[in-house]
Amino acid sequence: MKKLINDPEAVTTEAVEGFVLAHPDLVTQLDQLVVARVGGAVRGKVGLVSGGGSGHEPLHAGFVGVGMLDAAVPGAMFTSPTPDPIVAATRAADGGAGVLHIVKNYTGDVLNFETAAELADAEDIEVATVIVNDDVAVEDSLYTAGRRGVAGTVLVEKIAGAAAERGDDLAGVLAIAQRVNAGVRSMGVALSACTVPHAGKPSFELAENEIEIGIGIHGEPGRRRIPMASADEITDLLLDPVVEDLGLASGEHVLLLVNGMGGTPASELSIVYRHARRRLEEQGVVVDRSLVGNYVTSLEMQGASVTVLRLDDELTALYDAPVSTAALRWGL
Amino acid sequence: MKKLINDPEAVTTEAVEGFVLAHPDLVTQLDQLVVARVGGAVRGKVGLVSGGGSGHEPLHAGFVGVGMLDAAVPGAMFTSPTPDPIVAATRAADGGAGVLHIVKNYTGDVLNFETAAELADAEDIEVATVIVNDDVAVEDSLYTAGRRGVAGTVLVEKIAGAAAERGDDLAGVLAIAQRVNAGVRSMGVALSACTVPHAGKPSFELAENEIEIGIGIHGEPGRRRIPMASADEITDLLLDPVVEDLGLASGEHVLLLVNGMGGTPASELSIVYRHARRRLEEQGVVVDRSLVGNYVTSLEMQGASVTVLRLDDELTALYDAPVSTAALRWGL
Amino acid sequence: MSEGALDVDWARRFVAEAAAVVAEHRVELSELDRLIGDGDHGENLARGFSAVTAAMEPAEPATVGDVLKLVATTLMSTVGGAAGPLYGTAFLRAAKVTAVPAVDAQGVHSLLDAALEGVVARGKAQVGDKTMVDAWHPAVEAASAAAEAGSSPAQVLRAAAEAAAVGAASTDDLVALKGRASYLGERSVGHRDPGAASTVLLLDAAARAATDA
Amino acid sequence: MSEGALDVDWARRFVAEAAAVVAEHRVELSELDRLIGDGDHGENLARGFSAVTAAMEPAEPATVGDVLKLVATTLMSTVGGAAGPLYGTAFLRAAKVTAVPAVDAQGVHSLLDAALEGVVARGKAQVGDKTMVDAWHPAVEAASAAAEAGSSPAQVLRAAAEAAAVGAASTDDLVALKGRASYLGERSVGHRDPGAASTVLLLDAAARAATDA
Ligand SMILES: Nc1ncnc2c1ncn2[C@@H]1O[C@H](COP(=O)(O)OP(=O)(O)O)[C@@H](O)[C@H]1O
Ligand SMILES: Nc1ncnc2c1ncn2[C@@H]1O[C@H](COP(=O)(O)OP(=O)(O)O)[C@@H](O)[C@H]1O
Ligand SMILES: [Mg+2]
Ligand SMILES: [Mg+2]
Ligand SMILES: [Mg+2]
Ligand SMILES: [Mg+2]
Repeated sequence: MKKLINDPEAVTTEAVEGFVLAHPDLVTQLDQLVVARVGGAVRGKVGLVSGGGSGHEPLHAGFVGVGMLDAAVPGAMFTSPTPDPIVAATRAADGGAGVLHIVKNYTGDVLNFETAAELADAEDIEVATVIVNDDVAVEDSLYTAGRRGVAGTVLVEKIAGAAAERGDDLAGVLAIAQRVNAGVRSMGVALSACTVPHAGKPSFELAENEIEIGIGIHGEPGRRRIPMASADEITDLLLDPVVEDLGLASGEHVLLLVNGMGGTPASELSIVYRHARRRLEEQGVVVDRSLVGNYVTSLEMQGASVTVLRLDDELTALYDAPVSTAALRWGL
Repeated sequence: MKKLINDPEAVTTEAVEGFVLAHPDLVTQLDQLVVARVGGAVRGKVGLVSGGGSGHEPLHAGFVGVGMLDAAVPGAMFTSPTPDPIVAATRAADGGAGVLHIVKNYTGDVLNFETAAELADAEDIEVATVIVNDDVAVEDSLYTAGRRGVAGTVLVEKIAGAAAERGDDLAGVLAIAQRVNAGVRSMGVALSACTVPHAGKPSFELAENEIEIGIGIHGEPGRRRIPMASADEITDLLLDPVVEDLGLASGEHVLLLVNGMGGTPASELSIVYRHARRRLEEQGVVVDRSLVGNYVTSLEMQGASVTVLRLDDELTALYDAPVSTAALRWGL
Repeated sequence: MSEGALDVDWARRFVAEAAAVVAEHRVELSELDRLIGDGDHGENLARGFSAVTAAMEPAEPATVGDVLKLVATTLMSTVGGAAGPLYGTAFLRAAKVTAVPAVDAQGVHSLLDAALEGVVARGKAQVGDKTMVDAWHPAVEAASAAAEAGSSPAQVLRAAAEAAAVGAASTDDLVALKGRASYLGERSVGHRDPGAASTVLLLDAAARAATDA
Repeated sequence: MSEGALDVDWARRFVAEAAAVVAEHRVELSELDRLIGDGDHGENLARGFSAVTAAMEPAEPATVGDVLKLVATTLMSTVGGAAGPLYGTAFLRAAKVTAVPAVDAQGVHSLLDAALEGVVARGKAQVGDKTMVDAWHPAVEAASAAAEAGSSPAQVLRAAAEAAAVGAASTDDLVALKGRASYLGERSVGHRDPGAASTVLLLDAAARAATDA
C-alpha cells in the first residue's frame, strides 16, 4: 500500500484541514469535524446537512456551498460519523426554517443521523430526513438492509439544495429530495479494490481477469464476480438493471451520471458515458443533462457507476440552478 | 491491465466522442479529432489552441470553452497530434485576430505545432506560440531537450484565455502567456506507473516501497527513485525545488496548484496541499489562490504534482475572470 | 445483596478487560469485517474503547449503571458506523436497569436482556439475520436459565459468554439479512459476523472480570 | 542510368519491406521506448506505415521521389510525436533529391544525406545525443565511402544499413541529450535509442529491397 498520507489515523482530519484551507471562499471548519458553508446559516432558508464515512471525496464536503449543502459531516474512513458532529452541523445549518438530513441508506448512517435528529429536536431544531437508496445492485430489499445510497446522493443534494435556495419550506425541500430519490437508480463496477489506510491491504482480492459487479462505495465486494469484459458490455450490465428498475419508457427525459470510483482515468468514464448514452437513445430515452467525473468515490478504486435520474421540468430547472461548491459549480 | 475500454486502438476516439456528447453546451467535434468551442470562433477575439497526446484528461479538451481554449487537439495516447488536425483547430479558432498555440515543451509537440503554424501561416492565419516548460525536475536544460511542460499548462491556458476574452491582441495574449510561463514551476511524484492501453503493461516497475520523484506526464520514469516516505516529506521534495527555482521571496503572492496524476484519491491531494500551503506560509509566501484536483493526468497513475505560480494583480484578476469549461468553471 | 454480587469495581474491571481485549483483537475483527463488510469493525471498537478508558479515568461512578452509562455515551460519540449506535444503545439500556451499587444473578440477566432489547430496538434484526443479535440472544437465554438455576452472577456471565460463542459460530453458515453483509447475499455464507464476534469478546471480558473478583 | 540503378519499383518494394518490418518489430520498438521514453515509438511507426501502405495502393509514382514524398506526407500526417516530423522531414528532403526515375550509387548517397539533413534541421541533435542521428550519421558516411569506392546502389545501401546498426548499438552507452530520454539523465544509459533502432530497420529494408531487384 502506497499512499500520500502521513499517519493512517490522521488521514481524515488532515484531508479535511487541507480541503478547507484550499477553499476559504466556500467553506469553513467548525470545532468538530464539520465543514460548513462560509458565512454561516442563511436566515429563513432550509438548511441541508449530509455526511457519512470519509473516502468518498468530493462527497460530501466538496458539495458544501451556495445551492447545495450548508454543512457536511465527514466520519472516519468509510465509517458513519457519530451523532455529536451531526448535531453541530445541524445547528450550523439551521437558519430557522429547519434542516434536511440527507442520509445514505447504511445501517450506521441511518442510526447515527437518527440519534442526531432526536438530539437536534431536543434543541428545537426541526429536522426532516431523506434516506437515499439508489443502488439497484441490492436486488431484493426484503432480504437485505435495503438498497444502498450511492452516486445518486449527489443529485439529491444538488436538486434539494436548489429547492432550499429558491425558498421552499422544509416539507417542500423534503418532497423534492424524495422525488429525486424515487427517480434515481445506480449500479457500479470495480476493476480493482481500494485499500483503507489503517487496514493496509485491499478490501477484496480480484484476479487479473475478474471484475466485481454491483459494488457499493465502501470497498465492499459486489454481488457477483465476472470475467473482465469490454467497456460496452460492462456498461450494459450496469445500465440495463437501472433502466429496468426505473421502468423507463421511450420519450422520457433523464439525467445520465457516469461516476468514477476514484482511480479511473477520465477517458474511460467518457467511453462508458458514450455507450450508456447511445443505449438510452436507442431506447428512445432523451438524455437532457449529463455529469461525468469523480463525484462519489471509494478512495483509489478503479471502476465506475452509472446513474440515471428521471427528469421533469421542475427537477431540470432545479438542477440547472446556480451552484457554487468545490466539486460542482455553475452559474456563479 | 484492466481498463474500461473496448479496443486499445479506439480509446482516444471513443473517449473524445463521449466527452463531446456529454458537453453539448460547451463543445463540438470537428471532422478531425478536434474539439472546438460550440458556436465557433469569436469574431475579433484571439483564438487559443492547445493539444498534445491523449491520456492527460481533462487536459486539453476539458478546458475548451468561454474564457479558456477555443479548440483542443487530442493526439494518440501520449503522442503529439500531427499537423493536420492542429491546422484544422487553428482555423476553427481564428476569429480574425490570430491564434495562440499553447504547446508543452516536448520534441514531438513542438515539431508538430511548428509545422502546423507554418501551414496556418500559408492560409494567412497569424499564429503565435508559447512553449510551456514548467517542470523543474528537468534540472539542467543545457543537457536535455529543455524543461518539460506539465501541470502549469492549465494556468497558462486559463490566464491567457482570460486575456483573449478581455480583448487583448495576439501580441498581448502571447505576452501574458509568456509571463505565466515565466512565473510557474512544477514538480511531480509517482507512487505507481500507468499503463498505456496498447502497451498493456506498466510504463515502469516500482517496488512496493519505492516512488519515482521528478516524473513527467507520459508515464516516463522520473529523475530518481527513492524509498516511500510520508506525504509531508514527499511534498517537501516537490515544493522545495519549485520555490527555489522560482526564487520566491517572503511577501510574494502565489497560486498553489496540487494536481493529481489520475489515480490518487482527492483526500490525499488535500493532505499534500495542506503541507505545501503551510510550508509556503512559513516562508512568508501568501497563497492567494488554490486549485486542488485532477487537471493534468497520466491515465490511472497514482501520484501528484505541486505547482506554484507567482501572482500579481493582473494575473490574479485574469485567473478570477469567468470561465466555463468542462473541468474548470466559475462565474458563468 | 446476595452472594458474589457484581459491584462498581467489577464494572470498572469489565471495562478495562473489554478495552484490552478489543485492542488485542482489533485487526482480527476488522479482517472479519473486510470479508463481508467494510473492514472497519475492529478499528471502530478500538477507537471507542480507548476513548472509554480515557473517560473512565477521572470518573467516580456510584453505581454499576453509572459505569455502563459512561461506556454508552462514549461509544455513541466515538465509534460511529452501525456498531456505535447499537452497542451504545445496548449499554444505555443496560445502565437503566443497573442504577444500583451492585447486581445479583437476576440483575445480570436483566442487564443482558436490556442490552439485547436495545440492540433490537435500534437495529430491528432477528435471530438468524447474521448480526450481533445472534450472539446476544442465546447469551440472554443462557443467562436467564443460569439465574433461574441459582448460579452466581459470575456463573451467569460465564454461561452467557459461552452461549454467545456458540451463537456467533452459528453465524458462519447464515446468509446475512441485515447490515452491510446483507448486500453480499449468498456470498456472506462461510464467514463469521464481526459484531457477533465482538459481542463474544465483550461478554467474555465481563465474565472474566467477575471471576477475578 | 548506371548499373543496378534503383527505380520506382525498388522504392515500392522498399516501402512494402519497411511496413512489414515495422509491423514485425512494433512491440520491440515500443518496449525500447518504454524503458527510456513513453513507450509509443513502435505504435507510432506502425500506424504511420500502415497508412503509407494504404496510400501507396492507388498511387502511380513516376519517380523515386514521388514514392518518398508520399511516404513523407503520410508519415507526417499519421505518426505524430517526435518521430512523425523527423521521419517525415527526412523522407521529404530525400524526395527532393530523387525526382528522377532511378538513382545510382551517388544518388543513394545524396538521398541518405538529404534525409539526415532533414532530421538535423528539425531536431537539432548532434552525433552522441542518443537519437536517430546516431544511426543516420554513420550510415551517410558509409554510403559516401561506398559510393566513392564504386559500389553498386545496393551495396551502398547495405553499407549504410550496417553502419547504422553499429551507430544504433553505440547509443546503448550514451546519456541522452535530446528527446524524451534526455529527461532521464544518467538513467538513460544502458538502453538503446528506439529511433536509432527503427532507423536501422528502415535502412535494412531499403537494402533488402535493392538486393531483391
Ligand atoms: N440491523 C442490525 N442489527 C444488529 N446488528 C447489526 C445490524 N447491522 C449491523 N449490525 C452489526 O454491526 C456489525 C458491523 O459493525 P461496524 O463494522 O462497526 O459498522 P459498519 O457496518 O457501519 O461498518 C455487524 O457485524 C453486525 O453484527
Ligand atoms: N531532437 C531530436 N533529434 C533527432 N531525433 C530525435 C529527437 N528527439 C527525439 N528523437 C528520436 O525520436 C525517437 C522517439 O520517437 P517517438 O517515441 O515516436 O516520439 P515521442 O518521443 O514523441 O514519443 C527517439 O528515440 C529519437 O531517436
Ligand atoms: Mg463502516
Ligand atoms: Mg510519445
Ligand atoms: Mg464495518
Ligand atoms: Mg515515444
